[in-house]
Amino acid sequence: MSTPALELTGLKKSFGKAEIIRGIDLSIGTAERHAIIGPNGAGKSTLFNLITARFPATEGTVKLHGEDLAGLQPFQINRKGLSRSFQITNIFPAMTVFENVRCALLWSQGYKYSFWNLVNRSRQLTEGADAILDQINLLERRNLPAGTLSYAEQRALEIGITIAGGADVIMLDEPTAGMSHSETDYITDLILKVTEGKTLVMVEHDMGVVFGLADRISVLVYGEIIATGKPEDVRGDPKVQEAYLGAALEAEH
Amino acid sequence: MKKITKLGAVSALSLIVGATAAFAENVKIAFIDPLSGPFASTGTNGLHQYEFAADYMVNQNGGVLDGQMFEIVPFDNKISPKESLIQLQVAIDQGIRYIAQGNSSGVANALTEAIDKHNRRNPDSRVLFLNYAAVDPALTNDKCNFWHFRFDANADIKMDALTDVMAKDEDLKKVYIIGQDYSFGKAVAAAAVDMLGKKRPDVEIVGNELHPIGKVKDFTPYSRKIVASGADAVITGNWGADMLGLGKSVIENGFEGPIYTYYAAGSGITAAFGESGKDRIRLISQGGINPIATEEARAAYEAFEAKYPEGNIDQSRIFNVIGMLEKAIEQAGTANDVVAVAKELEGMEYDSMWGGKIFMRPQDHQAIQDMHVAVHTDQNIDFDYDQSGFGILTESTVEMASMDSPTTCDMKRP
Amino acid sequence: MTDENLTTDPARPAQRMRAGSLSLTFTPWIVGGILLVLMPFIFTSNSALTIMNQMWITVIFALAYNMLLGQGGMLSFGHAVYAGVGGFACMHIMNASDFFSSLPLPVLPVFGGLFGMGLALIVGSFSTRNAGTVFAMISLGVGELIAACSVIIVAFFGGEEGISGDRTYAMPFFGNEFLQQIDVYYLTSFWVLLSAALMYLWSRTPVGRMANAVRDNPERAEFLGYSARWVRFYSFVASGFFAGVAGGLFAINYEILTEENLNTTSSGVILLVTFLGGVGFFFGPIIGAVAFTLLQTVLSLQTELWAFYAGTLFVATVMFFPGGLAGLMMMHVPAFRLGKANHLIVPYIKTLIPGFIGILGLCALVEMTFHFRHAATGDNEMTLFWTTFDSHTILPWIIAIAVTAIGLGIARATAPALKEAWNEANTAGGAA
Amino acid sequence: MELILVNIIDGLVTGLLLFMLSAGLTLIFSMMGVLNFAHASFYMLGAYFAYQISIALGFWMGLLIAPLIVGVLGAGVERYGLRRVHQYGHVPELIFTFGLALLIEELVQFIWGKNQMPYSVPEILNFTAFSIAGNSIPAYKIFMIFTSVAIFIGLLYILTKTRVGMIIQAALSYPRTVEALGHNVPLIFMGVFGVGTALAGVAGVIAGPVLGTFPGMAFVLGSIVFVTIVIGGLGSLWGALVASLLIGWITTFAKSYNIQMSDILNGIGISTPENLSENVFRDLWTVTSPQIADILPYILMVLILIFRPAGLFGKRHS
Repeated sequence: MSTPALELTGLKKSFGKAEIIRGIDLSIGTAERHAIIGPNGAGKSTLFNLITARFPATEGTVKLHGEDLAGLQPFQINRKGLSRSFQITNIFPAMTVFENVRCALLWSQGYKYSFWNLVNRSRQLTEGADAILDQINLLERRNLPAGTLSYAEQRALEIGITIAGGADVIMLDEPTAGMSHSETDYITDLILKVTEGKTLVMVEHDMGVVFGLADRISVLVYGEIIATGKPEDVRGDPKVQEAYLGAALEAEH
Repeated sequence: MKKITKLGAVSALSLIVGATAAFAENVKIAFIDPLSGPFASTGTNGLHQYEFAADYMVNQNGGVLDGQMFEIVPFDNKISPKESLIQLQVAIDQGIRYIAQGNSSGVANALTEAIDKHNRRNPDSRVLFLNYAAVDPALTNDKCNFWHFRFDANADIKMDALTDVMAKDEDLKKVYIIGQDYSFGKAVAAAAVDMLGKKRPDVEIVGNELHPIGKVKDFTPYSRKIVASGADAVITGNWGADMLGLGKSVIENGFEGPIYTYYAAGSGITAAFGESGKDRIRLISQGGINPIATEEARAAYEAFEAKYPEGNIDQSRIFNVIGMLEKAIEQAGTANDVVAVAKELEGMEYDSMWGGKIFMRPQDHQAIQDMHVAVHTDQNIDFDYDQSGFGILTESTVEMASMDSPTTCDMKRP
Repeated sequence: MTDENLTTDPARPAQRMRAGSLSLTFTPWIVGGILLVLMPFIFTSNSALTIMNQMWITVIFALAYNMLLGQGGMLSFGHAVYAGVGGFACMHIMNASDFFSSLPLPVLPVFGGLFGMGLALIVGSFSTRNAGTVFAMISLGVGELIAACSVIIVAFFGGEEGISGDRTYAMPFFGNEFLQQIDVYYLTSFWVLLSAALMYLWSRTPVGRMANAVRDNPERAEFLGYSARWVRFYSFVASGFFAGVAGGLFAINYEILTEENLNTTSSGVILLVTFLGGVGFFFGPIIGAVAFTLLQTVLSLQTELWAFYAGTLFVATVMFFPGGLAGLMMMHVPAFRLGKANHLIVPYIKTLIPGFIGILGLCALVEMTFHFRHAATGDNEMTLFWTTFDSHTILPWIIAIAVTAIGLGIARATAPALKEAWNEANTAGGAA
Repeated sequence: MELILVNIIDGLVTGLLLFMLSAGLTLIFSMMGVLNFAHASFYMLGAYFAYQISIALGFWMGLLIAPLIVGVLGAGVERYGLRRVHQYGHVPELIFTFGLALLIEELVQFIWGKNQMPYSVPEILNFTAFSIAGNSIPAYKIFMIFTSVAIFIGLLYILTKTRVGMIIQAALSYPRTVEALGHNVPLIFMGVFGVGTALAGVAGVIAGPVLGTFPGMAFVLGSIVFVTIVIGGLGSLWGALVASLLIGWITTFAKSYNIQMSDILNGIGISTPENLSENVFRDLWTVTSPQIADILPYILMVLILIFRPAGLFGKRHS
């Protein structure tokens, strides 16, 4: 079997005495779309933050393509091909939509901290950013300040920024939170389109999105994964039914 | 966008530059000193004395030469060397040929060098520098030049006179020297150590230290050291708030001896010391105020008080500046040829209304004059400072102090 | 101008960004250059040249400062030390006669820049780890330390009297020894144009763009592969370089550097200048530098109270126009775009002119009060706006109060109309 | 030995005075996130108002009334100035207070002129309380110590034992929640700002007679107050107290003992270079502790910020 894109072993995190993540082992294969679900407070966002080194882990390892990420800063992890979005919209509101995407392209196109290149002069950058904008259907909003976009558009932009750098592992934190049905559909299609051939890890509450998108699902309850598997298997798992899904499914109908 | 801002600049610039042409017939003296900011009171008081002296001594008597009036043109340098140089340039452009400045040796240093360079580079618009209060010895030694004249005694001369008086005090055994941490404070300390050592080798210097200038909030720790050292007298070159803070703190914390100092009169300091400083503060000064030297001086002071009830004549040498400049212009027969005027100033002997003679030493352009040591008191005070009832009373006089003191000045004349 | 795509102020969102055609990109620089060349023909006096030199130096310094504040979101309370240290280094080079006599003077500011940059490298290595209060306080501490050192370490800083030199000992530059103010003016002008252009270009580079990104959202920037700390560090170092260039030009202009080039007052002033001009726009600090230099140098010739007016202006700017003067100007861009700016002219005249007169009246009252309180007894005459009168009689007071009341009253009465006109000019057509 | 005791008392006075300023500042900061640059200006206003009142009504009325006026002014500044600027963000707020500090200094000069005011210690306290080895301790200093300690205890009591204090403490950390519970948070802000500035006013009233009442008095003290609360940890009252005393003692002792850098360097085994006057580092060798006493707090602050950015008692990263 090939190296998994992302592999977590014995991951734990405590804040003071409270243990939020209690030992997680999870392996996500290349080009897999993996959803993490679970009730509120289960630690899904914390898990995301541990993987991307926003918080340091108390114990355990995170491996990206077999490489241990321990001790790396978020920006170093990003450079290794892992990119994430945030639960709360996290864009550069004062910059234009175009600039938001262009900033996301800079590192991957090798500009680093250079001060001898002019960003306007690079056709590659402009075209690259426009291509992304095209993908996320924001080309018409190109020159507006990102802060003036509608909520759904900002979420789309957030996804655009996340994928722009060409990372092959994409992590999305509740991409459809707070959206109407039509907006949700729009974002779901968008995610499907832009993560083609990439590894996707997402936290999501909306079961429609989850079952529509995910190849595999992990259920996180109280800092532990109680089940991992194909959507239909998870759906049928009695433990999951008991802990979470039943209630959620009931609520949906 | 730039265009708009620059247009704004254009109009504002033309305002100042345009307003400069008139009044060519007056002899204009640029007064470049702080008129705003923390040192503004000293500067403003100096300006009043200049304006008064020019009116009282020259203009009321029909001016100089064929009726040219002295006009004092104030420039606010905010005690900044940079601003001083800008204002110097503005003054020169206005056709002013005489620059008066006194507050801060740092500014004086900047000005004297700039004037030297300017006069070398622009022989058509040379100016003279009338330094009336900056006392860094270097200005008439290593950094001297032909254009600079100092009407105040320099720090060394003052210390020479001060130590002459101190040396006569038989009870003096231990002395504490404290000053601000910069060139002047260091010069005072060095001069005190040197001269006391020569005049009274038996006197022990029990402390010699510097504190940051203008930054000390509370002088108590320094006072403690002074008291603990058992000193009989304190010597300091402090001025402004540092003088007041040090003096008050030393007295408050149990020091009993005299404080010998340079600048502790007027500008609110006399009033603030009041009773607590009585007979304790002794300062070196020129010009007899109490008792007043001459009836002419009494009349002048009374006229000044009538005009500026809140002001003090605490820099009587300003009258000497005006008087000597007037005399030099009369003798040279011109106010525009500053080289001729400077040559008349060199070696001039002038009878001051504040008593004694002023001799402008030609080799370094340092004025030699009588120095007094005066005491802060409210007894026998005709002319008090700060309307406080307190003033300074002359106790002893050193005539023509440091007449033969050496100088390292290598004067280059044009 | 194409500068507007540099809009970085969160309070004033960006305007449309145009794909800058060459002619548009170069036009402001060419116009600026021509103006710089022409200025001395309009203002021939040396003092005007001196003041303009001071302006250009402040322009460079303020632009450098805005690389931190406006573009990088770093508030520094001690930026004068980088300019100062650059200047002191240049002064020492001037005094190293062997080396200096083989160096053309126009090159000297480069050394100032390098030394400013060197210091920024050292300080930046620990101060840029955090933005916000931590950065601000470190900058304050380091600023105070170095300023205090200036009187302690006499060997380098020359104590309170500073160090001086003579620029004319440099290698003649095409026969020019920079004896006259006009020569120095062109040298300074060359540098202001070059530095401004370089700083503008910097803002268009990847690291310059990321400085904006880090300012707005350091966390997101980290997840785009950029270390917020290093982005801040590079901005800081570059800012130190240009501050040092300003210091070098100061050395050439004044031929003396003193403690005041380093102290916290100078650091505070540059913050004032930059904010007054507007931190959100590239050209904001230019306006601020010009306006402030005029206030400081020209207004202080007219009134003792200049600092009072400057302070009032500053507080009013922060309270009512946080975008600064530049922000005020750029507010009008949408109206221009809509071709409706001309609708504003009449309401503006109706409100601003009475308002201006009212404010002048207020200033007159302030001046008269000040004169009444602080002038010498018997010295009752004062001159204001080219009229001389007696401040101790009632008539001038009545006139001043009346002018103030009427002026401000009319302004107040016409303000709603202006507001309406403003809304009208900015809404129609629906475009942003 | 006696001198050490004297220095401890002197340092205590300095430290407690600093504390009265920093206590208000740190409260204001922790509540609103505003580093109030004009804080020392309110201290100056306190001294000037008290001077003006003391002419007419005597020192004690000055002590009573002046802080009230300063507090009302402070509250006004919060209500009509800061609150307006608040919407633009923290940097404009900071810059606003910076400009306000300049403006207040100019205003004071406008009204009172540029000279030092003859504001002095009241007659009743103008005697020597006791002497230690020839060093007199003025009664006024004892009075200063008692006043500041009383204020500290009062403040601590209000903050920890009263309902108002509870609300304030809660509003420090969770302004939104407190607002949702029906408390008028803007009013609390205004009140805290007023009280903070009034405390600065008290400090001005009692420090004016000993440290001088002049337009530069705010500037002299201005940045050191920041240093204090940054060292103590932004928002921590105890931190402010500890840092104030620390600074008071460090500066007092550094000024009292002439320790030369060369002594220290020799002590750790580096010998003084020959031809010191030629040496590039000559100025470093001859530095004495009184010379650098007043910049020691800045050094301390920079070190603390590098190694412990939250300050001694601070909990959060700003």
